[in-house]
Amino acid sequence: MPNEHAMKMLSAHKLIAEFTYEPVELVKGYADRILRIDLDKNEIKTLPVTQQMKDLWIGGKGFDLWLTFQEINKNTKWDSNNNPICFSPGPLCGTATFPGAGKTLVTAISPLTGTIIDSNVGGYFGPYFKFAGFDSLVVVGKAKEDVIIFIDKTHNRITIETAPLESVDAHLISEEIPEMYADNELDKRNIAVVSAGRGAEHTKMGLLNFSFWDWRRDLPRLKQAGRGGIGTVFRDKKIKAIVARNAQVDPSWTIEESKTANYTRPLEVSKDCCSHSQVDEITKIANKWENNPEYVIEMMQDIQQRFRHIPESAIDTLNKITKTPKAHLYQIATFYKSFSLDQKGEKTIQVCMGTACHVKGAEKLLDNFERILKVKSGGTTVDKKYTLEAVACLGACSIAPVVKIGEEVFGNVQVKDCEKLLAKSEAKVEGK
Amino acid sequence: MILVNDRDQLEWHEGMTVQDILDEMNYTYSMIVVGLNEQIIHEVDYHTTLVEDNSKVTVFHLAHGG
Amino acid sequence: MKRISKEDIVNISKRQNDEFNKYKNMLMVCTGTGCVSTGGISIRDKFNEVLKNKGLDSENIAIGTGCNGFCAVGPIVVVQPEGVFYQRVSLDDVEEIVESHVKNGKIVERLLHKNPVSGAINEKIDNIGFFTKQQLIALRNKGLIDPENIDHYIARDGYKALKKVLEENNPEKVVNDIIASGIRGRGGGGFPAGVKWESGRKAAIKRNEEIFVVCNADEGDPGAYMDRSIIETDPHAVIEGMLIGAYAVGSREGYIYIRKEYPLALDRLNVAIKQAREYGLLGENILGTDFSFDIHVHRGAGAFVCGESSALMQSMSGKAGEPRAKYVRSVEYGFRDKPTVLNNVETWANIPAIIDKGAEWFASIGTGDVSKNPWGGSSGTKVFSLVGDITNTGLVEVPMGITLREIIFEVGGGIPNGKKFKAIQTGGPSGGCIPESLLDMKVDFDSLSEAGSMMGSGGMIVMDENTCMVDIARYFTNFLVEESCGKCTPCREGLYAMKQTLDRICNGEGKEGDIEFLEEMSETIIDTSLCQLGGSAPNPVLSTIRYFRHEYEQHIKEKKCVGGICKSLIQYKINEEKCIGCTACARPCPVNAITGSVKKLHIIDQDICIKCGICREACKFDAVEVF
Amino acid sequence: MALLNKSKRIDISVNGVKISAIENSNLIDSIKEAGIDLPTLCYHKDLTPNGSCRLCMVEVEERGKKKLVTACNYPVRAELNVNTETEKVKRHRKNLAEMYLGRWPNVPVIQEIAEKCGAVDKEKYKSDLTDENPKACILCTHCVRACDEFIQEKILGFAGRGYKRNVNMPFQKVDPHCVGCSSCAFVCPTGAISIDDNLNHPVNPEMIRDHGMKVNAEMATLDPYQCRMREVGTANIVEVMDAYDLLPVMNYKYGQHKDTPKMDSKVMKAKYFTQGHPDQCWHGCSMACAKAVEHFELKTGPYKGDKVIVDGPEYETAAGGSNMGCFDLDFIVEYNFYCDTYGLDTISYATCMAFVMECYENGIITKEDTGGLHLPFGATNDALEVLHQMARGEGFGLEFGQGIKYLKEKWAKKCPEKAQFIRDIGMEAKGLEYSEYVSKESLAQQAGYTLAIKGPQHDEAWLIFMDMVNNQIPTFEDKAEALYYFPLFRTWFGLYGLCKIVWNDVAPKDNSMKYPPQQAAKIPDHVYNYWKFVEGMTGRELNEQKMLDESARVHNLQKIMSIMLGKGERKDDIPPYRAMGPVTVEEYESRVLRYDKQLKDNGIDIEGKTSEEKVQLMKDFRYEQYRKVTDAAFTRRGWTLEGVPKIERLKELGIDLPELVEIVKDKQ
Repeated sequence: MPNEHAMKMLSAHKLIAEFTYEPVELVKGYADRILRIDLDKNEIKTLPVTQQMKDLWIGGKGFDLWLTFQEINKNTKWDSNNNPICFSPGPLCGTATFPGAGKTLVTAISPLTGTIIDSNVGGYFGPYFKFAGFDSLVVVGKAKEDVIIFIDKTHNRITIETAPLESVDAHLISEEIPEMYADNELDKRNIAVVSAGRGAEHTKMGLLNFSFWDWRRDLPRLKQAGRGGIGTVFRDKKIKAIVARNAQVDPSWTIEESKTANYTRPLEVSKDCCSHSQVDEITKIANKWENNPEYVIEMMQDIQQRFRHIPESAIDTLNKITKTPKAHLYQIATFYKSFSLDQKGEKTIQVCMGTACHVKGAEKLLDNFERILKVKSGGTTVDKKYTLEAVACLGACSIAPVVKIGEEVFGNVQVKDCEKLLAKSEAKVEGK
Repeated sequence: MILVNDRDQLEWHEGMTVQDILDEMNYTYSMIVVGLNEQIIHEVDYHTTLVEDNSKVTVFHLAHGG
Repeated sequence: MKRISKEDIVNISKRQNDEFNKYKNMLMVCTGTGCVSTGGISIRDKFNEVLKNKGLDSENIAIGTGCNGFCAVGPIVVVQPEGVFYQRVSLDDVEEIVESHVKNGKIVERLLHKNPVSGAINEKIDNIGFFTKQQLIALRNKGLIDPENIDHYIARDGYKALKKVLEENNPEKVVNDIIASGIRGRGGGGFPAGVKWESGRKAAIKRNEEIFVVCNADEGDPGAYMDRSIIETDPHAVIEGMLIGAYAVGSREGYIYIRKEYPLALDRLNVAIKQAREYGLLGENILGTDFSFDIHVHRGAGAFVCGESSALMQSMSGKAGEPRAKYVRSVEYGFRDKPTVLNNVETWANIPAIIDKGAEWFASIGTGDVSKNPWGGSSGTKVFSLVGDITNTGLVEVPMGITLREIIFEVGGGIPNGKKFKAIQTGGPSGGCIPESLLDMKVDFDSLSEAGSMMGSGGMIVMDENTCMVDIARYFTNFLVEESCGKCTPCREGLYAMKQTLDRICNGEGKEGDIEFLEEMSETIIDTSLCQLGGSAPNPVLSTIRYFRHEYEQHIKEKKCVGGICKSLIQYKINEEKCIGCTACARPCPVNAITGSVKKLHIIDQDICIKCGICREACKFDAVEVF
Repeated sequence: MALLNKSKRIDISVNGVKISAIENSNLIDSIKEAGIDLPTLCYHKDLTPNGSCRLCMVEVEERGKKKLVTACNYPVRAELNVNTETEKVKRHRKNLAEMYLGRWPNVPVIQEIAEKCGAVDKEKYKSDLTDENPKACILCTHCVRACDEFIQEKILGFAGRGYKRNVNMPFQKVDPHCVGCSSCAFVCPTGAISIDDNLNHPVNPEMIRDHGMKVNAEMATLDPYQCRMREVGTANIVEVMDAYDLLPVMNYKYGQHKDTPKMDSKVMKAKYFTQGHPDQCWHGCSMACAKAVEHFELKTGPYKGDKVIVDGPEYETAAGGSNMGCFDLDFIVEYNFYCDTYGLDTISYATCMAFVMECYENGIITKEDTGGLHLPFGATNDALEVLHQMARGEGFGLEFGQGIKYLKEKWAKKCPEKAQFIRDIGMEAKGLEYSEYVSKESLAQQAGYTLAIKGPQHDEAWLIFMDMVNNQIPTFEDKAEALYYFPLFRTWFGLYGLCKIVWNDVAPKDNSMKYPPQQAAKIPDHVYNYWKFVEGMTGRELNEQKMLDESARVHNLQKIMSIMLGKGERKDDIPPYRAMGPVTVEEYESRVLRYDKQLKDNGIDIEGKTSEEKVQLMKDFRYEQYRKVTDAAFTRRGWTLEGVPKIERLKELGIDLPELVEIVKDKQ
């Protein structure tokens, strides 16, 4: 799926180290496992989490400091090989039912202060890394050349790969990597990137950007672990990016089936749904209305006209272009009578059921058409040629009862005329 | 004389309201708790609650920084 | 076409009228939706073709006009300036009309209108019963101009009122004039338009916010099509009305929300807007002043509820048409939460005439006294769509205060096929059925409401004796159950229960207490519904109960449907005297329920018969009767 | 709706009871206040009233006219006479309840309402739509409104019209963008929605959700009246800091500036930040304060002309702008973007640039030192050029990137006569540039900054309002207590993966009325929520003492490691004077009344003294104050006066591990 620019970058990668791990279920917010990566020896291994560690240091900054304490000595400087960068999401991190529970605590010995700097940061890397089955990540040593560390929960695999071609600047690499690794557009939101930037290479003020994919804007967003120069240490270790990929488990959401749910559900998904040509045409229709969200109903009328129904790709495409929520578009598609989720026949036979037509016996006309076409009002003939509809008032009440076939209006229609009208419109179809 | 937060002093004048005190002290922050002689005043009543002379006013700002 | 100035309006009017006067005969061919469906456009083209072939096209011309209103006798051709009215003109009559009338000045008798009651032949349009009682304000240009030619409109004093307003340069005065005219909303609510403009104007100034002007052309009422006809006949009247309204309230942006089911009206509206923009009557610096205003069109997508103002504004914002509580009025927080003045097509079409001829003139027409209080009466005229069991079906514009009897029997030409009048339904799904006993009631906002009905948009459905009032109540309830937006409980659940009850009664399963249950339910639905759709939905049921309670009791107790409509309660039988055995009824019967040999009495097998009515329609001798 | 303190009160009577209602408030609030329990179904106290079930209809007499209105969304705008128990109102309630009973006979919440309204007959409104399911969806719209107002995702919606109306996600499939925040399940009165909880496998998911939802509800209802986090994020305090003379202007010289209105949050909302867009930086956050500027065209640098999305500006970045004397938001957004993508800390960059600019304006450095760049305060373009040089690693940018501590020493050697001035105005401590608050009038905040172990970053303590404005901590002991409590409280969030902003940038509606001011400042309800969050996740019960101890263990560990690295000494905890008081005469005179008074109040004779002499007197006085507060703070923390954790404190905390004791034992 990646475009060729991303494909070129990916193929330039050389695998330096690989480590497959046993997936582990988190228990009460802990995985009881630390991931340690040594870039000097290109060695990836896990460390245990003792109960004492959890009791005394809880997680987050506590784990970072304690893990750092095991790695350094009094002479360790910010650019020493054994200056570890530690990432700890924390036991409550990743919860979606409590606001603001997605933070990760990052530490390292700072090039500015020469002592430990700790920085709290949002973005999706922390939770995704944690749900891969780790409480903390410790990175020591320095790579020979620019590398990417890829923690991939979907394959339970961690790799260190050389990454010569990727950009260093955060807003570019945070887009290149999802483009490179995602299976499809939707999958991009499952990939989070930690990156620094060219400024972090030459100064002591470097920071780390934690990305997340903003699916509404089709762009990566960046949250910063800003203070104290951790980005400088990151680039000094020649790390271009650390990537976490999550097997985003769709939340198992269910609602009790309503008795009227079957009225608002397509009976069968049309075959050419979501094809590229369909999406292009829908995009053109949206552009015709200047992508203005106030005209989504007019857009959907053109879509209904063209495809004779509102396909799923119409809802997705209009949502992407006009920013109107899909739920609102779906309500429109099932609220207004001129839209249908199932494909209508080539021609629509509308029997007017306005008051004047009703008084002039429109109901008998409708029954008659139902008998001829062998389809209930609102239904479409098997050969998809006709859809029979009862509509409220076509505004030609003086020539009631009125029947409209396609675009043509017929007045003072009697039951015996039904066959004739059908035959006439049939002839017109062949005639063209 | 009105004492604000046990420190600043303001001239009292006839018809002085809690809102006048806030304006004079330039306390524009939205997250504040206002006490008038140990009684908490609801936000809607700032500009209708009259303050007698020699009252003690506490204006607590609930901010703890970004 | 270049942008025009105030003076150009006078020049264009003069130039176009000179051109009109150049013609000896102008054949005005009706091309409203009704007449288009019966070939109006091809008739117009054939006239011009024949005139050309006969070399008469320099002094005569055929022009396609909007709807004349008398659709029952379409296609209509009116030869101006004499006003000779030809009806039911077919393509074959074109040669004859040109040859005899245009060329030789001899009127073609057979195509003239015959008064259904008196049998008199009327040559001129003005003395046909259908037209004599009418007074045209909203439809002032019907049959006289080509709706797709702005110059025609200008020739008929078009944009003169706008010019006057811009020259007087006093928006407040315009608002006061509209208040003084006493014009009340033609959409059905009957809210004084001037008062609405005033509160919108004030809200916009007070909050220093932009204000929108909206034309409600959703016309969801079944049986009503005057808005369509006004737009198809005279779109510029609506545009000029909105321009004047916008100037009065200080708006720069206007919207027209038009129904999906009106494609011809939409095309003509777009043509009119395009022409108005080319003339600079829409857009920046109109007629050289600093007043700028433009109109955008939104197309409805099939939802009756979108006729309700707050639902309409939701729909115009690209959302589902769900009304919101009216505790905050849309003149203060309407479209995009900004002040919004919304009026109906017919209201806007009246505005230029009010400004042109003055508020006093308008207030003098109709009933009551609006000088002191705009609610004090119903001034001006109202366009009604007279349809159903009536001879002269069509659009009639009559002054307020005319009686129902005059409309039905003098203008409408009475009930066809010798049937007896039973009831007339006004106000669409929010209205009610009015019995024969109240036919002498004056038609205006307040009297109709007192009678338990409503002015509504102006639909008037006449029903003869072959109508079942319970079925009519069920028809409207079914319609409303389909069209309710479903947001609030009384309307969603209440109407559904009402439909079920009426279905039971019509299927012969009515039981004691059903009527009381309907009344109890109706009170709750009216009092507690969120919007006026629900708030007026029970009116058809309540008014039929009020005036035709006996029919309900018949359906429940005797399982009888005197109107001959409710299928489970009626039987089709063939009358021995009248049946001559021609087998015309047997052949089309879909279930072969009719047996009998040629020339012998035919019998309908009651077990098989599905009461579809095809046999009754096929029989030329009225032998098939309903009991 | 207008801000609360702008609207007035209106007297209304509810069933004869006098109630003083707030103008434009919903009538139901006053009816509840009168102690009347109206039957409601679609009303939810934390959601915008929907007025769809109609059960709350009451009779209202206003301006002489009687009418029936729904209490939940009727705005009180004039004197009202309300009657909730008229015959007609009771009759409608019964009918409406029967309609519900007919459609959903077995749903408990409907049976309750029916009982309350005297509705008994289940058959009356029975139809083919009747749903026997006790957990049926009763179309009360809570879930749809919660998905919109609690979490702004707008995933759930209605489908169908009229009786076909039902609630679902589009095409009745689980929308992949549902973040699983379970707000919909929380507000559903019938249990129609079920969602299983997240991947952390907590001990008690409901406990976590129920307390999280309280904050979501507060954000949905109170944010517009409080910090407007959803509109402008942390930038909401730009104009507040300016109003309280705390906004860093021109290298912390001043606390406010006449141009601040050009860059405050109102402008950001009007012209920069996209509004109405859910900007959370992790799933389920109702605060969603990570605002963004979209389609921003860059005017300088390698990406000039690109239309990019910029994360921020947040408060710190905006205040960095004023600190550099640059009040142009286009510049602030651009330097925000380039700092992010270059991987540079906007705070270090801005505070360092402010220092460079002041040195440049005082002639300490000239164009020779800056590689030809002209860098007085407000030099937006040249400041951006330095940023691009930092990325390219060349020119003055390279040197600038080493930070204030490096530049301070270098330029002090270059102009020894101004060395003290340079050290006074260089806003760094322990090598880290100060974050963007003016601490010079708050002794507690001065200590808060420089006693922070990692360096002057305010996330350990933000005591300015408590100290300078509220005057809550006048004595040294008060300050010491605050310098003990807040560093532990605020860093506690960093142990668990929580964001501190959600703790106190929104507060419960009754917070200020329920607790005495001292307590209300800590927002106790929110702290309790977090204890329940920890208990819901781990099963461990928490209280304030346990919370502080957890934080104190890590705090002391960090201090010990700092000592090990030769950094944690007291001499490193001394602020540059610009952080403590007026360095220049110009600054002194800008607040001369306050300074003269403080000296006189503390018995220092300033009669006939020149401004220079008064500056020096103030300097000595404030450093003495600082020494005293440091002593008190270290003692309260259980540290030696050199700031070394005492061994018995480590024992107390249970972290007297040999490898830790080893580092501190001979520094006691």
